[in-house]
Amino acid sequence: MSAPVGQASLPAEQPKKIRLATVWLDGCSGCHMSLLDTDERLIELAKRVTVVWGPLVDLKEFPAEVDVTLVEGAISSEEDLHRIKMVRARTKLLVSLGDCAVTGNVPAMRNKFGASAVLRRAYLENVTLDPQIPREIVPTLLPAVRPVHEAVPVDLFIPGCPPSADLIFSVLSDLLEGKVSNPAAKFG
Amino acid sequence: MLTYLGSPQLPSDDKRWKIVEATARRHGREPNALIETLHTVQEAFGYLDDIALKFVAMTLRVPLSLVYGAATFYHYFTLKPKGKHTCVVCTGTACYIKGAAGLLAAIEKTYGVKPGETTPDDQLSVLTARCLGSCGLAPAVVMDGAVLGKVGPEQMLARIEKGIRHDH
Amino acid sequence: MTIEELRKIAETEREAEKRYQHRVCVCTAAGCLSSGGDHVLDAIRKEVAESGMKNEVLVKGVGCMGLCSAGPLVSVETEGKMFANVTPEEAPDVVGSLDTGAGGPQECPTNVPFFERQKKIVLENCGKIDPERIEDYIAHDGYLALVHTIAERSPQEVIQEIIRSGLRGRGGAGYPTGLKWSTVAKTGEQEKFVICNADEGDPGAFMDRAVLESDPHRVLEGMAIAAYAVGAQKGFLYVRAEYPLAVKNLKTAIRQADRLGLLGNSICGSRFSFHVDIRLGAGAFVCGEETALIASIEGKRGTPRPRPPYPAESGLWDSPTLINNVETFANVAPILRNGAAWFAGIGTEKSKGTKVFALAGRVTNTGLIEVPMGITLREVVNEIGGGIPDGKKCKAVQTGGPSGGCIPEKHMDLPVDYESLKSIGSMMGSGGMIVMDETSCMVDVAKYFMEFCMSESCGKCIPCRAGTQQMHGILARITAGEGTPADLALLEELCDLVRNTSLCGLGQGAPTPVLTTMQYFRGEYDAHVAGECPAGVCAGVHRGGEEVAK
Amino acid sequence: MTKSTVRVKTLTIDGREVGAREDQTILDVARENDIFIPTLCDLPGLSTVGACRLCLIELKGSPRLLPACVTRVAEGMEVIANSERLDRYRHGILELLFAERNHVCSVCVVNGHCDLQSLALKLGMTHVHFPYQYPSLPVDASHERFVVDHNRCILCTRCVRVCDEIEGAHTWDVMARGVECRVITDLAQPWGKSESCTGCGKCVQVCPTGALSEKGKSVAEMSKRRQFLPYLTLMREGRK
Repeated sequence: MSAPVGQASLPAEQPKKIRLATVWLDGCSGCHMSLLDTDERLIELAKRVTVVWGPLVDLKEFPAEVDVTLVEGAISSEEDLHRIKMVRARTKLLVSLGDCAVTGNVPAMRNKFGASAVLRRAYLENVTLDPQIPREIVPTLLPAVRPVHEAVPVDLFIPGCPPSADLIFSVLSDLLEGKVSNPAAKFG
Repeated sequence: MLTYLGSPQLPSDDKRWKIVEATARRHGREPNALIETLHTVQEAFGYLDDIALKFVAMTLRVPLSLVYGAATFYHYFTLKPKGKHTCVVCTGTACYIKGAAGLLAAIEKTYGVKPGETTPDDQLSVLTARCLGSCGLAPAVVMDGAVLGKVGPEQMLARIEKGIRHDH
Repeated sequence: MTIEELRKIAETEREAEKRYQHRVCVCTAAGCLSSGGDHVLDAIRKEVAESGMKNEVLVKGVGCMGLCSAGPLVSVETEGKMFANVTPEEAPDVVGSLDTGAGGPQECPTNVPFFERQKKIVLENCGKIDPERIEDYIAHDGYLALVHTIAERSPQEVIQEIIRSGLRGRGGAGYPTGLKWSTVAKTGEQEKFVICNADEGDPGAFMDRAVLESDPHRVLEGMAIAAYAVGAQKGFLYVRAEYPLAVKNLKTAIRQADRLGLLGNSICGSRFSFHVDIRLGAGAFVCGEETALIASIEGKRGTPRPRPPYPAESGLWDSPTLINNVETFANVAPILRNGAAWFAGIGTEKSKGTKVFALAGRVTNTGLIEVPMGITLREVVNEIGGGIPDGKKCKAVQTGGPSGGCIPEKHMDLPVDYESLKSIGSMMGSGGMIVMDETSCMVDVAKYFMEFCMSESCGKCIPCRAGTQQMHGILARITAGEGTPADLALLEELCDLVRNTSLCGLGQGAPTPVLTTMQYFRGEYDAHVAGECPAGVCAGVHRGGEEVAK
Repeated sequence: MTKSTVRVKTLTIDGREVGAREDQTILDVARENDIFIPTLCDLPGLSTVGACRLCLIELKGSPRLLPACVTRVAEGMEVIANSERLDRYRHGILELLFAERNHVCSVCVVNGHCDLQSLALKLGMTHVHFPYQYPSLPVDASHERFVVDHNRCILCTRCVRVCDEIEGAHTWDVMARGVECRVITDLAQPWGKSESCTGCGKCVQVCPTGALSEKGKSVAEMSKRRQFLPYLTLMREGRK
């Protein structure tokens, strides 16, 4: 189910910039906020990494040959599953960022009831005007929400809801130095 | 609260409570008689309801939660009344190797009940037994107390149907 | 009761039997009972009465004769004949055969390996005596050992004799019985208990049931001798409520022994008193574990507690308690009667005596057998068991129940003893022996046992409670055709975790069926992951590309 | 001068030589000497049950791992309380606990004050590699002051023991068996309907997780108050 940690390694030569991607699946974007909370240290990071994909990167397709991808959010829909498989295939080192990616967290609370019960509640029972379950354009929900490592092998885990900016920065700094170590961090 | 001391009143004038009390008395109303007394209740009433559990708790001076915990720990005890007929499918190893799962599937398909359940019309309860000790007759089924050995799904279903129809 | 009085009862009983020209025994133990043994008994009794032979023919309801697959069985002791699959309608044929020497119903040859390869100590009276009559037991040397012991031996001498015999616990783990007794004896002068563990819970095992139903006094005698040896005054028989016939026969036996002064106060006029009570189990496999069994007798949830302290030091109501299982106690009287050297002469170096097995599954002769330790599995399956029916091949033999393992065909020449079975990852267990042929899927078998352990887990400790659930989930995925190679690694990891960290034997043993099937039938696991169930058992997994319907 | 009747034993834990009274457990001694052994079901002042298996240690000469909370010290014992193997098992057990029910730290009342959560942090658990089971479990808020959320219960039975041993009410116990186990009040009725509950709240305070909590507390607002327990136990001993 899970991959042995630390299998992947980063290129050692310094001059070349690390190709970093961030992915936002089923989560609240709080982990991305926390990444932005690294504030002025972002400038330092920017000297050493190229952000090749992310919520604010205007590209049509997830690029090939990404060094590090941070994944926020759990796997909730068919689309999430499709995307994470594609991301995994194009990424050397995949990082689960935050509790939703690591444990399923809040999105996975629906597993107790099942997807259809939750859809019924949200779109039929609690709606007064034209109640209907949306079926077009929006991706189909999976029967159960799963953490990322239950769908694809994950190399590194950063728990927290959200993980603190300091923690994210220290993990990224370690990675830039070629070190892969699972950080001690609390869930929640 | 002296009213709680001494032995509690019988829940009703149903004579079966006297049998229950006799078991408790025979064991000196000691807490360790809990399981023996629950056996007597189940034998007399067929199942254990809240009234019975409370009575046993008070009689033997065993906390309510402990009585409930024990009653639900042991699978021999049931807290729900059984149907008019019971069909026990043995799921011992020998019976499993020889097709007990197929028998259960056939029952579920025909009557829509899984082990431990009773049909909505209260006609049939389906149970499983860990081992009836009749491994020589595997797979074995007990329909209303009668053992059917080396039985196939059709034969078993016919016997169940016969048992249920017999009443009507 | 003196030795003379006991001998007199035996003599009178034997004389009474001798007066009959013919003795017909009908098996009414659970196995034959479920195929109508009681009706056969009634029919034969009626036939004898109607043909005016009441004074020539003795008709006895007896216990298990062993060959359950051919039941109901009727044996004519006086002529050494046995009839198989007897129906009530055949009663006249049985009775007719007595005087005329006519053929009678389908005869069951007794000069075959099934009977000849066995060695009966524990089962020596089973199928011969009427379990509801103490006199019949006494006529077969019953209670001789107890009366002699009380009159002539010190408790220390009894323990020494048991130690010298090499008897080991028949409940599964094989702890030396004499050593256990001496630990309890050494705890000094205080209240002590003797418990007989008759909560036979392994699916596919019915050895204890047969002994309790067919020869209950033997167990009581063993318990009384043990109580004398360790200094206990009170005993409990913890029997499954699912064994109503055993409970009934035991109750009768206790009453009879009480009446004759073989149990109760001042047994045989000595200072030794021993009272036995029955406690009913209520359907919890874990209560076979000593400390859980004790909790259950105390009227609580049957959850085990960590050992030490062992029950021998602190058991029932914190008093020193000796717990042995039915078969262990059943061996005691013959050992004291015949001597430790006699017993130690049977079996192998480290495993003495015999072992009773419930032989079942894909084998021609199913039933109850007793064999000397050291016999090979192949002899048991092919000779006693008569091989595999329908021209199929033997694939594995499962011993030790849910805590035991699946032994592959290639290890069938292994001798049956505690150490050998352990050396290949299985265990002796209490005596279930299930034969499997090529139509059995080993992954499915592993799932079956895991389902058993999961629903029998008491829930107290986490590894057993949640670990068995996880393992069952993985096995269910694999047998549903959704398994991955990573699942197999996870399964192995869980086996290691649950085996080493669980509180009691249930959890510690739960991974064994998985571990042995993974060790010996790894190919089947790999095949399932690749989408094929070689035995064609698992629905959802393809066989040779075609969907196999369950 | 009176001669002390309690004998002293010498043993080693993780290579360190330590002295102990003969009536102490390995866990007692380890705690006195600041040697870390993880626990969850154990709580000083309550009886020990050896159920959570986190305190398993290796003992030289013993083929089995032993729970430190119930194993008494003996002369010359060589205890290994921390090793790669024990670490692996402790991780495994902890992960089984997290996967068994629905622990969602981020929305839990005791976030930041939870024994289970802090142990995961202390042992460096970064994720659960066993599949989550997601059972469907109820929340009972029928009591006027307290809530029981079975999604967060780890069945350590601290509540059962404190209610029985200290309060003397035995309102709590465990029903069913295996994965079906659940803590119950009286005949598994809603807590608010319990006749025997005195409302003392000791169960809430000893609960290691957010399974038992006070009403009106939001995420991370509930912390547990346990100083009464050693106090009550001590005072009881004084009365004996």
